[in-house]
Formats: sequence, C-alpha cells, structure tokens
Amino acid sequence: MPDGELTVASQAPAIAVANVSKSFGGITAVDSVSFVVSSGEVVALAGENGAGKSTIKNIISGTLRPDSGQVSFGGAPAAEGVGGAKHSGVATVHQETSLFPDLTVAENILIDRLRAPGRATVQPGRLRRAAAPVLRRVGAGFGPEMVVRDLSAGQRQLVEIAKALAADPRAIVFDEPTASLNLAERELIMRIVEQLRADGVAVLYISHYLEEIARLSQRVVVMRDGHVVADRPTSELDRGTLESLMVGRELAQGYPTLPRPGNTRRLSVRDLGDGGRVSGVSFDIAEGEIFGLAGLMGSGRTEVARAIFGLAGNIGHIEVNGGRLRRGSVRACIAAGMAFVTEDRRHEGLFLDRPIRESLSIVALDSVRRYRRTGWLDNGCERRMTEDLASKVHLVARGGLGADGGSLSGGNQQKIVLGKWLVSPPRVIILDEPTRGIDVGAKAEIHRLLVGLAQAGSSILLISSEMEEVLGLSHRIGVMHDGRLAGVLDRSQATQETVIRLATGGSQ
Amino acid sequence: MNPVTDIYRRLHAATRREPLLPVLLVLLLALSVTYHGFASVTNFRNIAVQASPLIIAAVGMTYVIMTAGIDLSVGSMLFLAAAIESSHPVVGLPTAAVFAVICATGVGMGLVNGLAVALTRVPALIVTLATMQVFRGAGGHITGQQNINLPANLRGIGTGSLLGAPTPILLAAAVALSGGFVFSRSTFGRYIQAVGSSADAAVNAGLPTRRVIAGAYALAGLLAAVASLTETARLGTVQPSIGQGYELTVITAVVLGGTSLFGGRGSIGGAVLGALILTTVQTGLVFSGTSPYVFDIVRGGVLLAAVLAAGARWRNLAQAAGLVSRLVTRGTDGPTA
Amino acid sequence: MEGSATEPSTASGAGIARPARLAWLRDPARRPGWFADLAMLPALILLILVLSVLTDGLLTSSNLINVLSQSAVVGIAAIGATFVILTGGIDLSTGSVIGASGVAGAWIITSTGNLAAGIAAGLVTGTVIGLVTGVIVATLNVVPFAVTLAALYVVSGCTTLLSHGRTIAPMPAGFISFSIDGPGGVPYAVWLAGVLYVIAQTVLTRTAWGRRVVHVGANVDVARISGVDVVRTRTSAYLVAGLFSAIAGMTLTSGLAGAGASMGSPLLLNIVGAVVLGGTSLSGGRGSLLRTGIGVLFLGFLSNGMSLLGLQDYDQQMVTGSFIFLAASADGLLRWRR
Amino acid sequence: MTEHHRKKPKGVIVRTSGVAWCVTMVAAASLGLVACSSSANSGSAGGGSTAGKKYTIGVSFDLLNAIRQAEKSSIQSAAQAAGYSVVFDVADQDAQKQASQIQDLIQTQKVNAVIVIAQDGQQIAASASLAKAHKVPFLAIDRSIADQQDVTFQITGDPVADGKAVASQFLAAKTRPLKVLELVGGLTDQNAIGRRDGFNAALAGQPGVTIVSQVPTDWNPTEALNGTSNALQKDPAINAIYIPSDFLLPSVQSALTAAGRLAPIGNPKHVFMVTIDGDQNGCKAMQAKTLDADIATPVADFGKQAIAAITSARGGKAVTPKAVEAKGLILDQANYAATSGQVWGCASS
Repeated sequence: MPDGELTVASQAPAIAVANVSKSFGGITAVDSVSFVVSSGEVVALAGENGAGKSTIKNIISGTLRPDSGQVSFGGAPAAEGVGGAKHSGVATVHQETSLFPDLTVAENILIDRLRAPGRATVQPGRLRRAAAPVLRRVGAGFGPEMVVRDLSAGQRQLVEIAKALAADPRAIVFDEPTASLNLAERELIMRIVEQLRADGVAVLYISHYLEEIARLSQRVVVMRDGHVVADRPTSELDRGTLESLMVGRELAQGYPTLPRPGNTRRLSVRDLGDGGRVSGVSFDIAEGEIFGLAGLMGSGRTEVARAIFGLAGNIGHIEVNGGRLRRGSVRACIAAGMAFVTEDRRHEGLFLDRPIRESLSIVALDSVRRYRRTGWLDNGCERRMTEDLASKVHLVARGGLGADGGSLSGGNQQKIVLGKWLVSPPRVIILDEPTRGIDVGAKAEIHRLLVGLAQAGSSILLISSEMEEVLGLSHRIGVMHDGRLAGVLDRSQATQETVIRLATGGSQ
Repeated sequence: MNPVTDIYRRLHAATRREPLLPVLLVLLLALSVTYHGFASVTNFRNIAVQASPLIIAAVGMTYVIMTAGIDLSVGSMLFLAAAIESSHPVVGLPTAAVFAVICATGVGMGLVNGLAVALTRVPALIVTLATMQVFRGAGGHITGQQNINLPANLRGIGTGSLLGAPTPILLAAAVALSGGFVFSRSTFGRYIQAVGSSADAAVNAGLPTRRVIAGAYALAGLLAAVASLTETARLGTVQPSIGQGYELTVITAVVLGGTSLFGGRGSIGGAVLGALILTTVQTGLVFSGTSPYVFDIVRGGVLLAAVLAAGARWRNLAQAAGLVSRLVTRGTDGPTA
Repeated sequence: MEGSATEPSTASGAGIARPARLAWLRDPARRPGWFADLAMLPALILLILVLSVLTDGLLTSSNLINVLSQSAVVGIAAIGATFVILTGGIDLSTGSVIGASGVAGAWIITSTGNLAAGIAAGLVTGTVIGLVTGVIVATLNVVPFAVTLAALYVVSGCTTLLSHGRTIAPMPAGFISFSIDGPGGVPYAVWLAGVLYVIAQTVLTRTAWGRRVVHVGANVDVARISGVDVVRTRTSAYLVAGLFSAIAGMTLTSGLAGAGASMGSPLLLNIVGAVVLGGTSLSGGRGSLLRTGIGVLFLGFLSNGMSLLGLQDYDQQMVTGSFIFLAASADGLLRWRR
Repeated sequence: MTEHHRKKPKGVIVRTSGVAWCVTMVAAASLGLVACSSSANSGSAGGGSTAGKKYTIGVSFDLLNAIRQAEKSSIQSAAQAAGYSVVFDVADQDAQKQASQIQDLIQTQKVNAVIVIAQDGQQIAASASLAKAHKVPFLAIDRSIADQQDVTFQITGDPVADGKAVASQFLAAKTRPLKVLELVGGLTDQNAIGRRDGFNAALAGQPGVTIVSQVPTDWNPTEALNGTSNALQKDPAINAIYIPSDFLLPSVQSALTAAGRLAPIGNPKHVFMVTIDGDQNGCKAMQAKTLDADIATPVADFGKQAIAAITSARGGKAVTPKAVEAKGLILDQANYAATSGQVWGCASS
C-alpha cells in the first residue's frame, strides 16, 4: 500500500466525470457515471469486460461524445473532440496502439507538435533530438529514427506511453498499458506511474491486473454493466471483495484440478526455428498434458507457436502422433488434428462483420456438406453444429448466432475463437495468450474448458504472460529466453521465482 | 573523405531511396546506344517536355494514393479545366488572370472529390468514378464538343521558354520540388502519410483527418489543372478527346514509382521517375519503329514488372514458385472443391 | 466504444439468450440473408416510375425486353466482377478479356466454320487469362488494381496485334439469333444471364467455395488461420471472372454479329459501377449477386430512359455519374450520419 | 476493450431503404430538371413518341467532334427544309451502346427513318436487319457498312480512295526523295485502317517515296503531338507527313513549330503535308500555305442526299443508286480559289 497520507490538492480535480451516459444503437454502454481524479492521485478504474471502462476512456480522451453528462478538466468543461483533451493537458495511452506504422518513432511521439512554435517547416533532426529523452525515460532500447512497422508489440507499447509523456500532461489516462508487456517492462511502467503521481500528475489507471491496482492506486472505481458500483479507497478493498464487486457473484477460487497426463507422445518438436532470433527449440507434449510456455515479451513464444502451425519460418522437424508434418502449411497442420487460438482475436480470430455462425463453422465447413463430393452446404446441419459448439463453450450471444461477431464482448469472442476448433476433438491445441484482455468471469470459464479438453486427451501448448495462469494450469512449463528454450520445469519445481530466473537468463 | 567516395556514398543513398534512378539511367543509356538520333540534347529536352504534364499530375496523384485513396477523375479534370480555359469569358482575360482562374477551378474540382471522400464513407474509387463522368460531361457541355483554338498568349506556357529552358520543364520541376518539400517538411505532408498509414490512429491522435483528405484531393485537382494548362498550351486546341484514359497512365507512373496503393508508403521522387520512365519508353518505341500495336503491350509489361518487383518480396517469390508447381501438379479442381 | 451488446448482468445459464422483444424487421438474426440484399430495390422501382412518367413508351413490353437484352452483356460480366470484388480485389481487365475472348471465338468460327469449337475457344481464352491474373495476384501477393491494370493493357494490345485491329465478321445466322430471338420474345442471351445469376447466387450462398470467397474478402488472416486455402480461393475467383467475361464476350459477339478488339473496353465502367451500385462493398466480405443484378438493371434503365428523353450525350454522362455517387452514398450517408 | 471504430452499421433494413428512397427521390427530381432543360434545346419533341406528328428521323453518331458537328448541322438543316424532325443520339465509340440506341429509336420511339454513322461497319449489321424487320428505312453516311442487303441508302466517304488520293498528292510532289512520316488513327477503327491501307498500297514500290515511320495516335491529339516530335527527332530528314484527319493537324503544327520546321510552301524547310476531312483548321492551313492538300469530306452532300433518299423512300420509290461513294474533294494549292467554297471547313470559317 502506498505510504503517507493522501495529499489531495485543494483546487478543482484534474479530471471530473459528472453523470456521463452513452448508448450505441439503443444499448446503453455507460449510464450516469461520476467520479473525480485529483492531481497527485492514482485512481484505478476496474471492471469486467463490457462494464464500460473503454467507453469512459474514449469520452475522456475526446474520441467519443457523451449522450448526456459532462467531463471537465481542472474545473473547465472539456472542449469538443480529441484536441479538447490535449489542450487541457490530458493525455491518453490507448490499449490498441494508435501509432502510424509507416512513420518514424520520433514523428509518432511528436505527431501533434511536428513544427516548433514559430518555425515554418518540420525539421526531422529537431524531432529526433526532442524524442530521445522521452524514449530514455520509458527505458526504450531503440532509437527515435526507427520506423514503427519494424518494432515488436512490446516496443510499440513503450512508444505509446512515451507519446503520452512527451506532452508532459497534467493528467494521464492509462488503458491496460501492461497487457502485452513482460514482468521487467511491467515493473518499469509501474515505476513511471509512481513517479508521475509524485510529480503531482493525476492518473486514471484502467487495468485487469488486481495486483497492479493494489500497488499503484489510492482509490478504486469499480464499474459493472455501465454503472459505478464502488468508489472506495484501495486500502478498504481486498482481492476477494474487489473481484466479487466486479463480477457481481462469487468466483470459484484457484484453478481446476489437473488430470493425470497420458504417456504416449502426441506432439514432438525438434530444433524448431523461425529463421530469425528463435532457433533450436525442442520439446514434447504427451497426450492429455498441458505444456505451459512462459518467458519475457519478445523471448519468442509467439514465434514458436506460429512456426509450429506453419504461419512463420519453417526450420525444424515436427511430428504429430508419430506422423511427420509437411512444414509451412496451415492446412497440413489442421489435417493432422492441430488447432491454433490466436493472440489477436479481433484481427485473426473471428469475423467481426459476418454472422457468428460463419465464424464457428469455418474450420469444419467440409463436414457440413449435404452431398459427399459436391461443395453443397446443408444449412440445417450447420445450424445444429454451431449451436452445439456454442453451448459447449457457454457462448452468450444476445442477438443469437445470426448477429455479427463484432457485437460480442471480448470474452465471448475468445470463446468463438476456441469453439470453432472443437467440432472433432483436436489432438493438439496451441493457445497464444488465450485470456488476454478478457474479464475474470470469462477467464475462469476458458480455464475450465482447457482442463476439460486435456481430460478428453488433447495435448495443449499454453502461452501466457500471466505467471499465475501458467503456473496454475500446466503440468510442465518451458521457459523461453531470447529465442532459446532456457529450460523445462516440472509442476512441482515451478514457482514464480524459478521461472523468472530462467526467463531472465539464469540457470535452472 | 575524398570526393569520389563521398559522391559514391551520396549516389548509393539516393538509389537506396529511389530504386528507379538506375533503371531510368540504364534505359536512357541503352536507347542512346541502339538509336543514334536518341542521344541528343533536343531529344532529352523533348522527352522532358512531353513528360512534364504527366509529372505534374503524378505528384498530385501520389498525395491522393498516399492517403490510401485513388483519383480516377484526373483525366476528366484535365479536360474540364481546358474547356473552361477556352470558354468565352475566360479566354479573353490576360494570361495571369486565366492562370489564376484555371488554378481556382482545379482546386474547386479537387474539393468536390475531397469533400465527398472525406465526409461520406463512399470509397474513393467510386467517388472519382462518378466525378470522372460528371466532369467529362460538364466539359462537353461547355465546349459543345467542338475544337476550339487557343489564342497565342495562352499557348506561350507550352511553347515559350524561360531562362533557356522550356516552360513546361520548369513548371514540372517546380511542382516536383515543392511537392517533395511539402511532403517531407510540412505538417500537411506528414499528416498525409499518417492518415494513409493508419486512419484509426489518426483519429486517436486527433489529427484533422477530414481536412487532410480533402486537402490531398484539392491539391490533386490543382495540379491536374496546371497539367492541363501545359498540355493544352502545347496542343494549341481544346478537343473533346483530351485526357481520355489519362488517369490510368498517371496511376501507372505513380505505381511504377513505388508508391503503395494501400497508402502510407510512397515517394514524390518515385512518381517523377515513374513518369520519366513511361515517357522514355514511349519515345523509345517510336525510335525503334516497332509495329504500333506493341505500344500497349510494352506499357502493360513495364507496369507489371514494376509491380512484381515492388510487391513480391523475393522469399515470397520462392515460396510462390513452390506453391504454383504444387497447384499445377494437383490440378485446379474447380470451384466446387 | 463498448460493444453495443453489453453482456447481461447474470451470465448464468448456457445457451443462446432469446432476444426479448422480437420485431421481425429489427432482428437481423431471424431475417433471411437475402432480404438485406434488396436495399437498392426501392431505388430501382422509383427510378423506373420516374422515367416512365417523364418518357412514354418505357414500360412497353418491347422496350423492357430491349433493356434486358442491352444489359445482358454487362450483367454476365458483372457476375465475375462480383466474385472478385467479394474477395477484396478488383478486375480492371474484364473489358479487354471480353474483347479478347470475342475475337478468339470469332476467329475460330470464321476460319473453321465450327460454332461449338469457336465458343469453346472463346471461353478457354477468357478462363486462361483469368487464371494467369489470379495466380499473379494470389501467389505473389500483389495489389490486384495494379496487376489487372497491367493485364488491361497487355490483353488489349495482344488482341489488337493478333486481329490487326480488324473486326472479325460475319457470324453464322444461328449464332446471331442467340441474342435476337428466344422464347416469349425474350432473347436466349437474357435467359442465359438470368440462369447464370441464379446459379451464381446459389453457389455463393450455399456452397463451401462461395462461403470461402466471402471469408477471404471479410478477413484474410482469419480465413488463413482457419484452414482456408487463400491462394486457391483468390486464384479461382479471378478464373471464374475470366470465364464470365468470356461468356459476356461471346454474347456481345453474337449481339454485334462480329468481334472487335476494343468492343469491350467501354463496358468496364458500367460493370464496376453496377456491382458497386448494388451495394457490394469494395473492401470485400459483403455483397451478393442479387445486389449486382439490381445494380445492372438500375444502369440499364437509366441509360435507356435517358436516350428516350433525348438527353444530350454529355448530359447523360453527368446524370450517370451523379447517380452512381448518390446510390453509393445512400449506404455511406447512413454510416456517416450514425 | 475498445470497439473497432468503423463498426459495421446496425443496418436495420427499414433505415437503409429509407435513406436509399429519399436519395433516389432527390436524384429523380434532378433527372427531371435536366430532361426538361435539355429537351428544350435539342429541338426534338420533348421525349414523347412522335406518333401522328411530324415524320421523325432517328440519328445515331459514333462520337461527337468537329466533323460530326458539321454533319449533324447538315442533316438538321436538310431535315428542316423537308419538314422532318430529328432525334439525336451519340454512342461514345461503343458499338453495343450504338446498337441499343438504334433499338430504342426504332422500337420505343418508333422513329420513321434512321440515319447512322457506324462505329463499326460490320457490327452495325444487326441494327440494319432490325430496321428492315420493322420496315424502317436505314441509311448510313460517312462510314460504309459492309453488308449492304438491309441498307436503304448509303452515302459514304471511301477511306481507301481517300488514302489513294493522298498518295497521289505525295507522288505529284516536286521534292524528291520524299521521306514520309505516316500518322495512324485508331488501331481498331475501320475508317483509319482504310485510310492507312489505301495510302500504303498506293505508295508501295513507288521510287523516291519511302515511309520512314508509322506512329499510332489512337485519334488522341497528345499522342499525335508527341509521336510527331519524336519521329522528327529520330529522322530529321523527314520532309513529308500524312495526317489521317484534320483534327490532328494542330498537334502536328505545334510539333513542327517546336522543331522550327513549320514553313509555308516554297520555303526550303517546308514539310509536305496532306490531310483528310477539310475542317476549319485544314482550311486555315491551306490559306497560310503550310498545308499542301486536303481531301475534303463532302459533308454537305451527306445531309442533302440522305434526306433526299428518305423522301423518295417514303414515297415508296426504290432508292437508286443504293450506295454513293462521295470521293473526297481534292483541295490543293492550285484549285484552292475555285473549290474552297464547297469545302465545309472553309464555308463556315
């Protein structure tokens, strides 16, 4: 808990949200939400997915106009549009990176101050000199002249934060800044937030990680279904009450018990590489075993997953059920019974503007044929298959299976991305950050699903940046470091410390 | 650092930025060697004069394509500007006044495109497909589909010369240089690339996306009008078939220059070089005396080569070759596979 | 912006939550897919009404048959264009392929006198060109606009070279009658177009291939990861476009009793315009043959009506241009206003 | 979890068709306006079918440029004189559009006769047989139709003969040896092909006259300008140019002035030039003595003889001779004073 009493500044709060409401096409997203963030104070905004946190963030940052109610900065009502927030010194760090892939880091950071006041033209040299100190402040290991397209996801997040800090704002809104960062980078961000608070900046911190909320914030605003259900100092809220406030019902504690894995080898990978930094990765997964893959961001876990599934480089030798896999083709992997749940569900997981039914039936479309050889589809059979899949993953779709994928919350979308593979029980399932950015309730459901699949005999490769999740769910845990498999820990020896030691290059 | 390596380093940096430079030089060299009349100052001057309107229009088109848009109406804008120039009240004005009126018309036409693309969500291809026919019709209305001769003062732009160089070349050079400067050194230029690179991020960053997009099309309209001034001045008359099919030639030049049709990536210098290469190829064909039918085939081939070189990464090419062979061996099993 | 469907508070109970109040029109899940495709039908009906008031003789049976037979060629080629646009691409070379397939077919017919061989030759030419374009677009991952633009030049150049620019005529009477007489006074060409539309719409909505074409256009990454052979789907879309352009080419050759290299190039604008007018989205993933059919009829009646009105040539261009923009913006305006 | 910004609209069917409905209403109103304004100035009966009223002639041109305007006015004046009204269409160089327009003229507008300038001599056959089926006289002017059986009357220029006439001018030229630059019109336009083949055939094997380069222009003035200057650059010895139509003459003149080669006859730098059609530019160039000869298309005859043929066809009489080939009227420096009156380009200038 942060020590020292609260030095709440006397004058008007830096950010004041006064009974703001907003609805989309008849469905209310937020309903009369009010809270304040004074300067020198970190207020955490917590809540399940779909509770309205992002809507509030967008209203404060000016990308959205509230239907009713008012947002004011330092007492003055916010001007119209994104410029309004910026002029009154409020910066926003968006979760979905709002960077320009084709511009350089310096141009991205200073996008709204490209020209020095009084100068007629943009000087690239001056931009680089102005951007370098901010980059150092966030601990970025790359220079301001790099083109953003060539940066990794973690590095882009650091640029996003640097962009917010460059305007040295009076108030900052963080929207899940640490979602794609590893432990070391997460620690760095938390230190920056604490430094900001010490400098008297008002911080609104939106996050799913309860330990971050506990460590950083003085007050917590909990939202559920568009309403503020609690606005209390952090010290009064322990983890259990916070979770139940967010979800509104008791949460089963801990992780489901793991079944005993079989001993027949299902997936064996020999010195896998993607032609880039990742090389020489070898491991086996037995039938019914959950093999966790931990490691720092950028250590190559996603690359390993994509290399196995034929989406990236094709160096190395992979066998499924003893049968050698022809490299580099997604269709061969699927034919061999493999499934791949992608990290970026919105762009690689499901169709946002096609009916949900099509996203569910796409993998097994050939099994829905009416007449064997022809391509004819049997709608009735497809409807039965998709409804049975939806119930298998406890999908909650308000508009039925005909509604568009985009109309669903994050948790439900993730269920679809997993559900589409379950028509016939897959032999191997690869999951890349399955529970990132979804709420506690949906996360528990997905964990139960995974364990159920393992029980049914599928072997699972689970990649997650959440240490707690990897430790809780895996029989064995492989730790990646800098593109190599640093070591494999059995469930008994694996603790947070041992994994961190391997992940940061230490010995087993 | 002795001068030779310095010049070599700067040349190397230039070619890395503009991969087309060596291609143009090699092409000119090859043609000069094979055809004796080719390698003369008057011929190079001719090529430059013929390429000037294409360069001017290509710079405008690069700005539009950079915002991930497209402008099919550049040919019709060329014709409408020429029609207005030859219409009764305007043709009598002094040259400077005509120049101003035509530039204003260009900006007006460009704004029609720009506001339509920026304000409504109609894709740029459709907006400009529609305005292409509207401008062509308006031009026909004004000229009544007649051939109208231009007075001598208006022809001066095309045939006169200033400081020893033909005015079209000076105009094209001025447009290319200022276009490049505005693109790299002005906020408008940076915003153009930003909007094309990622529209969502532009909204998030609070950039004036609508104004930037409208500005790009307005600039393209202005440059189409300037190109029309040089073009009709050289021709001497305004005829209904001016500018027909011109948009495809301009887009070919811009794509040749390496600008990506997905937006965000591109270079003004590339478009200028693309235009010069296209015109040089055209002149080369006349010199080679090949049968007239071959012109279109060569133009299509050059565009395809440029697109293949830019689009396909070499690794991708090897992978593609493998795929094609497998595709062929397994035989395309028709649509109901 | 929060997902508009906020999760009901009690996420208890599996299964599909039945939407509470079910207005048949308002609930997209229950409404059959094709209903949304009729978005532009009221606009078409209104246009016909207005035109029939302004001119007389529009709604006579002979004029209606004329409009159908005049729109048959553009209609058939628009089917192929729709499949390509649904995958998120575009095919600028359809005009040149119409010319090329027509010339190839006509040349074989005149030299060998065998009608069937000629038609087969025309169809094969179009299909091969479509396959080559498709392979380049799909395997080398190149922008379709630029590749088909290059194909436009190369194909029209080659056709002009091979035919020395001459029109290949005359055609045998049986071949010409294909586009003039037919059951009920309606030419066979129109019946062919109608049948092709029914087949294409069924293939699009009821077969795995049609579903894959739409999925590649909606989101190519999701399709690739879910096991769709993106390369083959894209290539086959351009192949099908080539085939339909060839059918249109042969129909045009029969209609004009002769084939010329550049007879197809003026049709490109109408073909793309009709597809977009119907409401098929240019970014792919949304659209259908029903929409394209309505778009084709819209342009057909528009040009027929304007020529009956005796509009000047350049006025017709202005009206057609503004109609294409207004119809496209009807959809765009809706999204912008929201 | 931020929502994807450009979310697909909640396209509720009621709202979509609602917007489409009102948008088309606006468009229809504008269409009505344009129709009224245009019918006022096109002189023809406002869109109404002409049953019972004046005898109407439907006219379909392939494109609209200077010479077509002259042909249009010659038809209109002849029709006015004979008391007929004229409905006028243009096909923008699209053979299928021309066929559709003729079908509309005959079947829907029920015109009493059709005058056509065919985009393509062979592809117009279908329209001719349609006219015959409806017993509507089908006449063609300026461009000949290949298959004569359904044509009531045809008065056309003869591209091959015009090409030969130009060749004869070149053979008669005093300066020897003649190095000829031949500009070619549209590669797929039968008229241009006729003029080219007639010219080439006549010059084949002739001593002292060689065609050094053939440059396609696709009837586009810019390509004519660039093609000419490139050809002059390639072979400065070129001293004769064949221009297939007057409307390309200004481009060639600009190219010559740029190369400093535009000079009247008698000046050693003079380039021997012959062109076809005889429009205003041609006539002016003849006066300025920079043009050596112009094969003028007898535009006035087209209008007069076509209307006369309609009148006699109307009377039931067979029109003889069925096909008249009005050779180009050769206008050269020698007979300029005498024949310039008959050339349509000089008459109106």
